Order: sequence, then structure tokens, then C-alpha cells
Amino acid sequence: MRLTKKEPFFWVTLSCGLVILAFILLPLVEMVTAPSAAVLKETIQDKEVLQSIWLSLYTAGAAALISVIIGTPFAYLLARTTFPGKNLVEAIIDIPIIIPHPVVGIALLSIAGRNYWLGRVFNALGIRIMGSVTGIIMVLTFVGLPFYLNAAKEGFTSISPRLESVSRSLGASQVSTFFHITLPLAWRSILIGIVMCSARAISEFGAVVIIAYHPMIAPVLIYERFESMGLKYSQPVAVWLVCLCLLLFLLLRVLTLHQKRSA
Amino acid sequence: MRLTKKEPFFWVTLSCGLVILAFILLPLVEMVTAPSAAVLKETIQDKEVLQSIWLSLYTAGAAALISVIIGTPFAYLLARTTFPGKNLVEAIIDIPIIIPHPVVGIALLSIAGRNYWLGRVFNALGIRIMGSVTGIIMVLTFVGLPFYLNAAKEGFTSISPRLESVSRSLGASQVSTFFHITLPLAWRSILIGIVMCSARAISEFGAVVIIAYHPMIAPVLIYERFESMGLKYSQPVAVWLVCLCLLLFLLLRVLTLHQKRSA
Amino acid sequence: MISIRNLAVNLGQFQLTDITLDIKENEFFVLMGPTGAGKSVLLEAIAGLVTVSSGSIKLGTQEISNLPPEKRGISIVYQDYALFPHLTVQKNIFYGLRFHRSSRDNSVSRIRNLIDILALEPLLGRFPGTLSGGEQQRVALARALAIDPAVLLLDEPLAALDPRFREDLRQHLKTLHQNTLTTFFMVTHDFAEAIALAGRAAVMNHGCLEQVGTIREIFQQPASPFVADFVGMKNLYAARFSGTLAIIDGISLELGHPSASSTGYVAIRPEDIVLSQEPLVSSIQNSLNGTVKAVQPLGFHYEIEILVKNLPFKVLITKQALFDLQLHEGSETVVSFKATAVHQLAGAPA
Amino acid sequence: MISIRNLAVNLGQFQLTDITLDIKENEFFVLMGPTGAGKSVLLEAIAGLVTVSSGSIKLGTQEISNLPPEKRGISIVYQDYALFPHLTVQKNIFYGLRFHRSSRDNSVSRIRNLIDILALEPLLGRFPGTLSGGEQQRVALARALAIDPAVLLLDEPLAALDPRFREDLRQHLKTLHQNTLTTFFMVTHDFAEAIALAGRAAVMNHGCLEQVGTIREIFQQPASPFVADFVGMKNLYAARFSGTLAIIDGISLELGHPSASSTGYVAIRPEDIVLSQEPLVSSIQNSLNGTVKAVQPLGFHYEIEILVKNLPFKVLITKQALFDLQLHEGSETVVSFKATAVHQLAGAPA
Repeated sequence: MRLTKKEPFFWVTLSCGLVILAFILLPLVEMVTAPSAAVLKETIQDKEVLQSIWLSLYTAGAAALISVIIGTPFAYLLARTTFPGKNLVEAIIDIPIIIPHPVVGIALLSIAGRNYWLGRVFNALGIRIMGSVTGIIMVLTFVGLPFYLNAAKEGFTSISPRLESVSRSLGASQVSTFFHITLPLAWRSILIGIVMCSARAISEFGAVVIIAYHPMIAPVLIYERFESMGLKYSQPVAVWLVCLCLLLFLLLRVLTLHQKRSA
Repeated sequence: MRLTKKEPFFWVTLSCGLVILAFILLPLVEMVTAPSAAVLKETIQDKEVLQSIWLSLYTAGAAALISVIIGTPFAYLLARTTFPGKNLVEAIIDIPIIIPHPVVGIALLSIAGRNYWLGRVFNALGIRIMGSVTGIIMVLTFVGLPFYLNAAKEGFTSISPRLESVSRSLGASQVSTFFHITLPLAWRSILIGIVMCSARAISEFGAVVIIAYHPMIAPVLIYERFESMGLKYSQPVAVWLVCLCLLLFLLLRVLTLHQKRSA
Repeated sequence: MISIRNLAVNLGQFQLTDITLDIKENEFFVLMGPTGAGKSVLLEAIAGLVTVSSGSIKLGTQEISNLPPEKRGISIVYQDYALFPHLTVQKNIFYGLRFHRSSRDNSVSRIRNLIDILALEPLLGRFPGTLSGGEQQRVALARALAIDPAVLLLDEPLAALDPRFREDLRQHLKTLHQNTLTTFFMVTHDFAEAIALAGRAAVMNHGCLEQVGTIREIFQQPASPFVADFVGMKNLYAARFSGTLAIIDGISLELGHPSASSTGYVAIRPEDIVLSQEPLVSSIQNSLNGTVKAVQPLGFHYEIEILVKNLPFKVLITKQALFDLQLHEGSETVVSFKATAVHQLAGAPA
Repeated sequence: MISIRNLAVNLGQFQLTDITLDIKENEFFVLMGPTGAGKSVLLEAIAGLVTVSSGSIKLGTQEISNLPPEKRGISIVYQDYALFPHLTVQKNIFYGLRFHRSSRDNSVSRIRNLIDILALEPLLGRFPGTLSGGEQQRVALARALAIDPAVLLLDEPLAALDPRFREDLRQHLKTLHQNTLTTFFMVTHDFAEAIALAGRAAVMNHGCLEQVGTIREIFQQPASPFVADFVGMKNLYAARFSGTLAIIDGISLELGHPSASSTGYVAIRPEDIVLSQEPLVSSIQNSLNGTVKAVQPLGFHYEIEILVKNLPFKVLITKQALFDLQLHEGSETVVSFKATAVHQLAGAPA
């Protein structure tokens, strides 16, 4: 039974839909259209703004890169094996998604302090977490990693293990097979994972602001300008950051729609 | 081809897995175990802490309630119809997920100001957004709604339209059918949606801190204590909030595992 | 009872066109056709579950094509039972009653009677998920008949059942049909069901009705090549007739009787053809030499395609025969069949 | 060539037990059995794709059960082709070559030859997704044979193909087997494939081998009730023998020859039984009165279950016969079959 225009109930559902779309779109449209083109242009030429956006991109990219390097083998393990407690491991992977953002910062600071062994190790190696780019990358990896892991795992799961079996029987070792067959076939899912991980990382604020107010990533700069100069001065920076996020989002949509269609 | 212990590659994937699990668990475990039991007890008796946690619960619950009321009919519409542009509508619904959190606050403030028609309407009606519980609920609804919509839509999609067809042919109207058949069958997905929406809302910080530093929700209180008193004083509050979030997360896992098994 | 005139339904890629059909009161009517022919769409159009683009559907004298489904008094039973999984069997059966304001006492005694006929008493407190397929379908039947519908639509009701329970449910359908005034309209692709249950039937293909008539008419005198193929006459040829012979591509087949027309179609069932190594000395009146082109397994049997000159014959043989004759691609063999096995299609022009 | 001794595989719910099997060099061996019998598991155990829990697999004199799959020199072809979708046909075929350090010139000319035999030249630049099923399977064969494997394992290679292309590919398999020194080991559930291709075969059930022998032995002298059922003898009874009679539950069947043993099994193919309204006056030596218990459609045919006293007989008849005899549950009918249709199973004790 499909909903048709003949039913009064249809109009109720449609009204709710329009209210929701307005609730989501109106604030964004108003925010984007509030600053004039001149102000937007001026903002993007502001050295502080450029630096913060660049830092956001750079740290989010680094988080995605780290996720790919240590996440890809683990995602493959999860896709190709079953073991008791797998549900628990998958739950642990999702924990960073649901922890309140300032708490993520507090938790990461907890292990970086001198009264914790890991903190002392970092200190001895000269690695500073608090107020450093290293710290920002660590935070962004923490919040972005689950998204990469889940996307990559799904990608590996969807590849028939038979293709790997055939490759093995034709003489390729496990590692050869992974690089010649598995990875090329999973590239779209891996790309989706990278985009999701970066998008999540770029939008993070609460965890970063605990670890590193300076150097300022873009969301922190927006907050700083809002606090010190008011709404009008934070809007143009927000517009540029939103554009960046929507670009990533668009890329993600195109990638996933393609994947659905070819599946 | 399954991964087996004979392969060296297996040990690579396993090591990556252990590094990732340690990276996620160590900070949390350290944070949770750092404060003594006495400090934890004292914290939860602190009136300010109790108030902020209560406010977090209350506003997140209100956001979930609003999502259910306006989101359920819309989710049903999305599950039961196809129309040109449906992909676009579904993309718009997901936008709040990817917008950086302070930008969400900035955007919602943009329409609440006096130089925007909606702001003037709010003002005339005596509704205050900035620094009010209303404002907090609005922000949390904005960030939580997509999670509810997606879960409810999935729930409705999984119910065979034939059950609704049979109910109609037995004499029940569209609305009767929705309340007697569709809703009782979708209750688990709706519950999952409510939990996901609340969990997302409780963990929000960046958007709320723009709209309302006071009254303080729990994540803002944690930030406030960290800034003014340091890590040691923010940890115990964070522990209580994390416990709350983990409880919600556990509920969600139980619900979704059940659903998978019965599917 | 139901009279459908020039009905059309447009569902994008799929459409029903120009459906005209009359079904009498309390008849058991069967609609047959291959998958994707549009049988279920026609059923859902009658029930009001898909939107009709033109034409009329009348129930008695009332035009119903614009009524919502809940106002039509037409029940539907699906292949997959479609029981409400959150309600007990009892609540499933009584579901429709609250929406029908007939005198309640009468309804309840009628439903009790249905529960007796279908032997559902012991199941009343259980949930659908705990029932076997046959039990579920009996519940679905009781639920559909509980509202005393004018028409009961059945969408391949036996198809999903374990074969062991099919006979049982078929028997129930027969009993219910005899015990109610409801008109039964069933979709199936199984000829045996049609033979067992129905008086009249229709064959559908590509959204159109190909033939409407009694079961015997459809089986013995298919009105079109499609129906001939559907009732199992897989060998179908356009032929010229001369005396008692049908001539196809220069090959003459004995019909056993003179033909009335000079051109048309002839059809032969694959199971009516016998294969042998040497020509058979018997009453068989057609015997041709051919070459095996393909051997295709069909569960219990094998379908052998044989070329006689350029004319393909499809023949059905057993595993044993395949083994005895040692048939494979390229084997020489003899194709034989009686004159009475050559069916002339009623009035089909070449 | 391949010699398997007491092989066991444990996959949790499923296990292979005590598999012992010898396959000769360059033989075309077929493994048959129902779905879930473990045929594919045995295949994957030979290829090294599942872990063996005990027993040995030797290739010539070399024990291979502990080698990784890439060191065994055994290729596998799956029903679903399993071509690498991101590589062209050419790259698929040459994929294995880089891992084999044989003299390259020789390999390339051998592969060219394979491409010729399988007519793959025009497809070399295309991607698997653009090919038909038959074309894909030809590519999979070329890819598997390109590395000149000692053994080629085929897991129901024709099952997913459109029936029109099956014959063609079967022909290719025959040609390839004649043109290479590779031993072919094929899993199938289609008897016709076994007849067409193989010399020897085995029948598997529940993870055990039921019978190993020539195709003729398996078909004519099934070693167990399961194999009898598998080769189509659906009527299977434990019997006592007396003179030329087999006595089952008080019903006597004429065997046509005296029995050597006093108890055992007899089996009758459903297609060897004739149904009629009246007892037949003919050379048929067994004729019994029975009642129809169930009518079950099987695509082209109907399987009728008939009770003679309490003994069930399964009979296969055509649509036409169903229609002519007007059979339905409860009909009285006569079951007839020749004495030669009653098969005594070789040495099966009652």
C-alpha cells in the first residue's frame, strides 16, 4: 500500500516534512546569505582565517591518513573473521562516536599528563599533546577513526572471498592477493571512509578546544570571534567552513549513490 | 578465503587491531579510574553538577520528543513514497550531521536575531533563544533529528506494505492502519531512533555553547570546570556524564542486536 | 457480479491494458499466466490497492474503481500470508470485525463456523511466527472471510506452502467456497490447481487477457500460440494445410483428418513425442529422422531439442531413456508421434 | 594422481568424515550429491581453502594437505565465475602467470592456444561485467588452465549458465580435457553432465562418500538406498524375497528372476510406472489397485502419490495424463509396471 494524494494522512506527513526541511534549511540559508560578498572576500583574505582553515584541513587529513594506515588491516580482520566477543569489539570501536565531545578531550588529556605512564613516555620523547598540532591530530583521529573503520569493513565484507580464493589458487600469496585484488575492489568504500573520517574531524570542536585552543582550527576561530566580536564577525568564517563541509558531503553522496547503483 | 593464524598477514591485522583498541580504551579507562570514589560521590552531590546533568537529560529528552512528533509522519512519507528529488531531500536531512558544531549554533542564532523576520516573530511572542532552555532544545533537536528520522524511516521501510494493504481491505482506514499495524510493528526502530537522537543530543557541546553558556548543560559545565579549575576538577563530572552516555549506548546495542537477530 | 470494462493500469514500466472480464456470483474463477504477466496487479486493482488509470470495475451495479480499499468489501489473501505478526491468531481473525457494523452476534457465529471448518480452535492463542505455512494460510483465509466479503481475492495462496500441505489447503478452499456466498478469484500459475478448483479461467500475458473460458476450452483449444505454449504445447509451428497433411518448411505431418482452413498453427506436446534408434513399426503415423541439437536437464526429465531438417522439435524424455538411447549433441535419432498428438489451434491465422 | 586418505574437515555445524578417494592422472572425475552434501567443501579442502582436521591428500607422491593454496598448483573454477571485475579479460587470464616462474615463452604460447580453443580473442580487451555468463565461464576456464595446473577443480561450472550455452561449454570442457594433461575434478548435481563428460564418479551425502565407481555402475547398481533415490529410483522398499517374488508388507511384486538373497531393498523409478482406470491387459507383470493420496506439480509433470494398501508409490505423469485420468485426492486407480522395472539393490541388507 503506497501513500497517495487521495488520503488526508498524506497531507499530514507532507506538512511535517516541510516543517522539518524549513527548520534545517532556513538557518543555513540565512547564515550563508547574511554576510555580503565583499565581507566574504575580505574574510578569506584574512591571514588568521586562512591559517585556521588550512590547519583544519591539514589535521583532518592527517587523522584520515592515520586511520587508513592502522585502520585498513583491522577493518579487513573484522570483515574476514568471526570470533567470540566480536560484538564487544565492534561496540568498543563505536564508543568515540557517542562520548560527549569535551569528555573526549578530557579523556585524552588524562593519559597525556605526567602522572600517567604514557604521559611520562611522551614527555621523555619530547612529544607535547596539550596545545600542539600533535594533540589536535590525536583528538581528530580519535573521533574520526570509527567512521573509517566501519566504512572500510563494509567494503571488505562486500567483496566475495571467492575472488581471493581464486587468486590464491593461481599462485598469489595472501599479501599479494590483498594488494592486487582486495584493495583495488574496495577502493570506493575506502574513499568513502576517508571522506567520512575527514568530515567528522573537520567539524570537531568540543574535544579540540580542551586540548588546544591554540593553534586555532577553524571551528575554534569561529567560536573565538563569536565570543570576542559577536555574531556578525563569526558568520563569514562559518560560511567558508560550511562550504568546505558541504563539498565533502557532496563528494560522499556521489560516492555512496554510485555504490548503491552498482551494487 | 578466511584469514587464518597460519598467515603472517593475520598477525599484522591483529596488531593494528590491538593498537586501535588500546587507543580508544586507555584514555577512557584512565579518566574513569583517576578520580577516587570519594571524589565521585562528592561530585554527584554537588548541586551544580546535578542541575547540569538534569538539564542535559531534560533538554535531550525534549529534543527526542519533538523529533518523534514531527519526525514520525515524515519518516513514514519517506518510507512509502518515491518522488523525483527524493535523494536531495534525504541529503538535506543529513546536513545537520556534517555541519561543524559551533557553526550550527551560529546558524540558529542567525535566524533568531531581530534583523530576521523569524527572530522578530519569536521576539513578539516572547520566545527567547539566546541563553534559554528553549534555545538549547532547539539546538539539540537540530543535531538529533536526522538520527531519529533515519532510524524511523528504516523501521517503516522494513514493514511489508502488504500488511497495510490487508488491513485496508479488512475495512481499516489509512490512519487506523497506521496506528493498529504500522506503529506497533515499527516500535523497536522508533525506540532505536529515540535513543540515538537523545545520545547525540546529550553529547552536543559546540553548538550549545554558542547559543547558551548559561543555563549550563553537563558538557558545558565540564568545559567550564576544566577552564577555570583544571583537569582534576573536570574529570569526575566527565565520568558521570560518560556513564550516562554508555548506558544509552548499551541500550542501543541491545536493541539493534535484537533487531538483527529477529530479522 | 464483478464486471470489468476496458480497465487500464499504468505503473511506469508495467501496464495493464484493456482488461474486460465478467465473473459470476459465487463463481470460483482462476487467473493464470507466467510471472510478470500482471496477474497480481489486476488483483490489486480490483482490491483498490493500485490506482486505475481508466476503465470501470463494477461490483453488482456499484462502480467501485474510485472507492478506497476499506469501502469495497473485497478481501485479499497473499502467497506470503501477510498475517499481523504482533497479534494472536484470534486477534488476526477478528481484526476486520470492528470496522464492520453488521449485527455482531451473527458475525461472531459465522466466524466460529469458519474457525471450525479450518480447524483453527487450538491455534487461537498463538502468534503467527510460531505457525507452519499451512496453518498461517488457514488463518489468513479465516481473517479474510471473517468480514463476509463479496469477493475473496487469492494471490497464489498455495505457492509458498510445503507441497505436503498444499492438497489439504486446496481441500479447505473448496469447502469454504461451497459454504459461503463469496465469489472466489484466484491467481495461480499451477494448472493442477485450476483443474481441481475452478470452473472458468483466464490466461494473461504482458498485461493483456489472452483467453477467457472454461478450463477444458483453454487446455484443449488454446486461442493463441501463447496459450498453447502455456498449456504445454512447446512445439508450435505455422503450417499450410493440404488434405489431411500439415506442411511446415517442406515437412509433412499427418493430422488424421482434413483441415477446414488452408493456413494456421499446429502444436505438439513434447511428452507426446517418442524417440527411438530405428523407425517404430506401430500405429504411430508420423516418423521423422533428426539430429540432437541440445540436451537440457529439467529436474526429473530431460528436454531434448532435435532438428528434423531445419525444424526444431522439443521432446521430453526420462533419465532412463537418456541413458538407454545414449543421446548427446549430434546423435541421430527418430522422432515419432501420433496424428492425434498434432493439435490444430482454433482459428489462429498464419 | 590425487589420493585422499581418511580426510576429515570440521566446519562447526558441518563436517566431512573419512573421505578416501583415488583419482587417476588426466581422468575426468565427477562428484555428485544433493545440495549441502559437502561436495564444495571437499573441493576447497583439495585446493587448500579450508583447513583439514585430519587425514592426508597426496598429489602424486607429495603430501599437500599442509601447503598454502598458492603452492599446490591446483586451480579452481566456480559456478559464479569469480572473475576479477577490475581487470580486463586478458589480465584475468594472465593473472596467475607472474607467480609462476616457468619459461615464459612456452607459457605464452600455451595460453594463446587456450584462447584459440575457447574463442576468447575478440573478448580480450573487455571487462568481465560486460560479458554473458557463458563468456565469463570460458574466461574463468582459460584463467584456471593458464598456469598449467596439475588438477583443475570445477564447482558446478555449468549450473549458473543459461541452458542455451550449457551445451557449448560442456563441449569446451571435453575439448580442454583432451588437449591438456590436467586432471579434471568436477562437482555437479546434474546427471546428464556426468554421463556426457566423466568416466568415473562418486556420490556424496552428509559429508561421506556413498559410492565410487563408473557412471554405469552408479546408475544401474546403486550401492545404497540413498544412491538409488539420487539416481531417480524414488520408490524404495525393504523386502523379503521368495522365489521370483519380492514381498513388501504383504504385497507381492514379480521380479522376473529368482533372488539370490532372502532380504534386501527393491527400487522402482516413478517414470516406469503406468497409471490406468482399468487393469491393463498386456505384457506388464505387476498390476495393483490403489488410491491417490497427493498430486504435486513438478514443472512439466505431476508426481502422484498412490497408496496400495499402506504402501506408497510415487508415479510421474504428464499434464495430459492428469487431465485424461481426472486424478485427484481419493481417486481409485491401477498401478502397473514390468518385472524388469523392479531393481534389486546390490547387497543392501534389510
